[in-house]
Amino acid sequence: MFMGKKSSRSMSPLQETIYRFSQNKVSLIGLAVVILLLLVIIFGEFVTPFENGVKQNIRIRLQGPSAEHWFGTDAYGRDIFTRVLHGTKYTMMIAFPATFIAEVIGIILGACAAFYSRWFDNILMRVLDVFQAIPGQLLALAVVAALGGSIFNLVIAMLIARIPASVRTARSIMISLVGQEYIDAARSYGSRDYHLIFRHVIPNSLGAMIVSMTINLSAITLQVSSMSYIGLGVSPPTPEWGALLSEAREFIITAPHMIIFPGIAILLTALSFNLVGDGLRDALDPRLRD
Amino acid sequence: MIKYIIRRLIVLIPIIIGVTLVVFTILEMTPGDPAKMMLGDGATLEQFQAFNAKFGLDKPFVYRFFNYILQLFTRFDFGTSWLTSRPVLDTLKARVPITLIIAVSSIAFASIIGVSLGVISAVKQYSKLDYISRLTAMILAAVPVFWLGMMLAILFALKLGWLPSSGTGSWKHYILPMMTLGLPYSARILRSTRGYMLEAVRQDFVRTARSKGVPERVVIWKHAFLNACLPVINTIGVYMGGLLGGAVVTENVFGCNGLGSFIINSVKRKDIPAVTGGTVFLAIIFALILLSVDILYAFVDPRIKARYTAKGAK
Amino acid sequence: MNTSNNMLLKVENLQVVYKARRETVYAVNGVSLSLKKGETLGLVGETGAGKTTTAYAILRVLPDRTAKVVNGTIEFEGKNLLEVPENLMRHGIRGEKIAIIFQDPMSALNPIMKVGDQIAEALKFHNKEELSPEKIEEQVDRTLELVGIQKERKYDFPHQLSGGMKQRVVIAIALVCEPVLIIADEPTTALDVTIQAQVLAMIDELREKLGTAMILITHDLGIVAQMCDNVAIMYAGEIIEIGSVEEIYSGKMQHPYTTGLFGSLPDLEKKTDRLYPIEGLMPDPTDLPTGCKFNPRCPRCMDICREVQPGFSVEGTHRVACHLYGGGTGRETDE
Amino acid sequence: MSEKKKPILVVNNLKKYFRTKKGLLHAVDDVSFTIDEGRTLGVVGESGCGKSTLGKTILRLTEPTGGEVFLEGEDIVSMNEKQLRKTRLKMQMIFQDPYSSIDPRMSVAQIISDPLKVNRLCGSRKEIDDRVDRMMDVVGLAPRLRDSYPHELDGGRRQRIGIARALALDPKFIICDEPVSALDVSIQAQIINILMDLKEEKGLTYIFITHDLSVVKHISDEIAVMYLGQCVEKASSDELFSQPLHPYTKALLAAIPVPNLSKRHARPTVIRGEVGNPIDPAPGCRFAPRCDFATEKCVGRNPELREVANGHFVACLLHNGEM
Repeated sequence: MFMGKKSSRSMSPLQETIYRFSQNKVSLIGLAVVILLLLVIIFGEFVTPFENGVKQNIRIRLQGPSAEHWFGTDAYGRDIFTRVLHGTKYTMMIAFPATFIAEVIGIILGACAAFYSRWFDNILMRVLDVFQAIPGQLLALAVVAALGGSIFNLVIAMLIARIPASVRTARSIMISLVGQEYIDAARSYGSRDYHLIFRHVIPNSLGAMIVSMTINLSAITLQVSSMSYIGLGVSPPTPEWGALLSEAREFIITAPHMIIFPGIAILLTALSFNLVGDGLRDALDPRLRD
Repeated sequence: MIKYIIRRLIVLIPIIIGVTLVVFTILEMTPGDPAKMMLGDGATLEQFQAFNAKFGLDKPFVYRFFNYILQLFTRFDFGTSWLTSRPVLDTLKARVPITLIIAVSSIAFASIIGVSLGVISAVKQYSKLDYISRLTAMILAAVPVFWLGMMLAILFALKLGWLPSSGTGSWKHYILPMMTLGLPYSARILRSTRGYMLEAVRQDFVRTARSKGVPERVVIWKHAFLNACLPVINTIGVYMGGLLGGAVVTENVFGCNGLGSFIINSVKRKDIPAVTGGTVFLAIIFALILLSVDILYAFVDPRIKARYTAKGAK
Repeated sequence: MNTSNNMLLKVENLQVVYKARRETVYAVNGVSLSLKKGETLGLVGETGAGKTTTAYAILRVLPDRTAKVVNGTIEFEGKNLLEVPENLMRHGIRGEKIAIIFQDPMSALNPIMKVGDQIAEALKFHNKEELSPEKIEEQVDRTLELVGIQKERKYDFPHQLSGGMKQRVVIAIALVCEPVLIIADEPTTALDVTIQAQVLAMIDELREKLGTAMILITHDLGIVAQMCDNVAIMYAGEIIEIGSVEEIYSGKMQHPYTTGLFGSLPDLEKKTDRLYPIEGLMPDPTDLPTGCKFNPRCPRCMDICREVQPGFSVEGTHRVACHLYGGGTGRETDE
Repeated sequence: MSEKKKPILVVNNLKKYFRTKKGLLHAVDDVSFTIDEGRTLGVVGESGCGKSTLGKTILRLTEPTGGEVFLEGEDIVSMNEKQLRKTRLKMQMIFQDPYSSIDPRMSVAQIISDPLKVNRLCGSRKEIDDRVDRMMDVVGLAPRLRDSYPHELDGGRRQRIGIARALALDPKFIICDEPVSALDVSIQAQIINILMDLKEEKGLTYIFITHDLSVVKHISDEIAVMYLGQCVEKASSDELFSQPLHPYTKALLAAIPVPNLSKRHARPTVIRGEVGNPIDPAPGCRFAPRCDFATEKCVGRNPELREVANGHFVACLLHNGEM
């Protein structure tokens, strides 16, 4: 049961995780979609030039899906497929940096809280309590209200909205790691604090942090689009998904295709981040599976 | 227990002050002169000065902040709207019930569906039902709330004509917002309930119950579920924050004049006191909900109750 | 061992496997043992020997998705438990006739239920004599006092009790229906040595008073010497030696594994310079060696041991599965 | 053994209190002892008696509340970080849980070489590799396991890694904190043999912390019995087992189940009650509530640990002439 495999080569925990992840078909699909999205950002221009999504043609306005316009056209006769495709980068441009920075800040503050416990941890927790008393969506709204709805400001808004959760997650992971006996052991043979942090705590926390990152990516995707939808994020005519839906509102009866496709794009993106996250969590800790 | 509640209420005070500080600071960064924004360029210098004096804008930030806190705690005053010059609280009073109805009904909806399906899904792990409900939950958890709202509106209001698609006239108006907000959270609750249940059924004391010859139904509900309840309640409490945020958007979709649409409109019109008041008020509601979750927790778990009473005695 | 009139439990050739995704764990590989009324059998072995799996199989509380009994019979009071339908198992046997004491009192009790209710629960579901609620309460009080806890403490929750008291409650749960057989799965491993002594003394006393038979699962040869009439030593899912305590502890016709177990223990009475442990490790239960399962670690391993699984050599009630004592009929190995 | 009586470790009035919600927990309360070079001091006691905290406090893995610890004449308690790191080269620890005490993300070779790397002790890679190979050989780990990861190994092998890691710095003094209590009997005996061989070969000094009396008797020269944070009796191993004086020691000894039939069904004298916890303890003998010989004199004043025979110390009024 706890005996090692008799495989000729031993696998490091990282290799083992990758192996287990690769055995999980559903998560692989999620990963494939995420990779596809990244490819779309890079090569989207070759699939359908951005120009198609900008040029207006009143004669073909509000047409349903056809061979020429896969997702139909909008109120100005613009090709929705092109707009959705190029919309990918706005979501990603906000979600990736915001998540990454939030995670890094989480790791730094979490490590500090775990190591220089008591007073730093106490202060951190009180500050987190305050931030978490405001629903994230509202916090983001307030930031956008103050700064305005540019992409850069949205990154900041998402950061402020997500940091409390990231820090809290990182903190609990780090504290449980610092409680492990191997940290005591490392200290007993002369490791300095930075040894402990960089050789033991951070490498051991990365798996869980990446899982929390994918969850954040999914949450931010949803949040950014809803901000744009209510008119407080990226605003039309920029083809951000939420903004597309905001434009589509008045045509809810006459042209439902304008609503369906951007919505599916958001759904698929959020879903695949979640799938990757779930797959990673299972791969990191196989006990959770059954 | 009462002592504990009072103590928790006292702890709320610094949190409310902190929340106010955060909101105040963020909104302070708004560029431009508020008086100019509100009165337009055509107003006279006297009008500007009168506006600034009336809303205390001629005073420094720190003074305004402490004044706000003082007014908030002594007179329950959430400031005065720049636009209407009426107390923000008056508007809040009219709008908060709508938001509360939406939030409470959707969390109830989400909990009932999520918890019951979660338990069944865990007990019948790897069955068809488990598979289907997990798949549905997976998708629902990734659906953007406002989009789901639009889709539901298309289906139930526009195509089938069963329910009104906007407004707040009758109970029927609340069904679509409830489903819109509730469905994604029922999915999340299902997922965590299932997880905690799977953990619970593997506990030693569940095996003890089985070895006593207790019927499986009792083992699942009385032993496993009641124990899994604790983390589930906690999760639901945490989701309340997201749900209140989601209510803001949902109100926008269905044109309900609740707290959410008030905040959004105020943001768009740069009515800073209204935004501050609305946000702080929502944070207070959220904090009270979390407090009640904690108290509920104590009722389910004797260990936690014991901790509170022991502390209270000291 | 054949006087069947007071025979209580007879396990024959029990085999249990766990099926994981790609592996099959051979947990119990043909265990046979028997127990008379009022007798105590010690089931001794190290981690992974299959002791607990055997016990769970008898009570049929194995995890049903992964574990499977592939062969064998478990005869209890004349019925084969493996064929009894689940509802009869629950109504007539589990908790009523056969009860189990689990290892870890910290996790074996439901943390949000009063201990009195947990004790009463079994009584309520096995209420053949249609006891009134008051009578059930009385029985709970009596059982609590039996295990040395004041009856007022039945209103306590588990977290209000100390470790030793929790284990007493676990024992009370097992005793409350007055079962004829108790399976005690390492009942004192989680306890401190002075508390262990208290609990063991109490179990011994109660068992004698109530005439209950007991299977005591343990890894501690000291506890066995103190508590048991018969001993079965398990290794890699098999019983490799079984007999009365006197026979096993005499050291005559001893299985090399048993010798190794005794050699691993420091002697309290005389100063020993070195211990004589068994070298090597437990075999991988998904890939057991052919022949005698102990052969890779055995200091007296012979050629035949690697190929042929030894049968039992019998001397009185003492049976040893080892080629050294050659008498047994060699079984061809399964693999 | 007694010809070279050179104390390597002197502990004076060591105290470690923890602040808890219920009050001040006296985990280690005024413990003093001396260990001579090449000897083994066994520390026994039940859970919660502070024996593990004692080990960690000596190494300053938790800061002591009071007292002094001298390793070869240098006071560890008053050292700064840098001095402490230097001193720890001489003094290592083997931990109880072979699962949580080694970093799961490091390979066997990395774990064993980590002490050398963080202290920058070996210059070349080759030197480090050689040392790792030697250490693995010493503790009986097959060379093919060099690049294995802990999750592939069983408890016994993991504990060997822990020992190899402690030995990597070539310390003089090792604190063994229940190194075998998580292991099966046969594996436990293997590990004990390794530890005893090492002591012989390298002239190591051990503090051996355990709850298992038969193990402690086997491995120790001297034994200290702890109860609720205090040392209640200390004597040479043979003396303690043949002439136990403190009622608690007697009870502990009586409670061991002996693996032979001589004491069969002779019900041992069982002491009543359970171990409490030393939160804000009142002065007085902490064992008194469970002691059959306790009188009112036992309450109100801590019994001193006094030498009653050559090298035999006991903290009980029954034996220091006051009763």
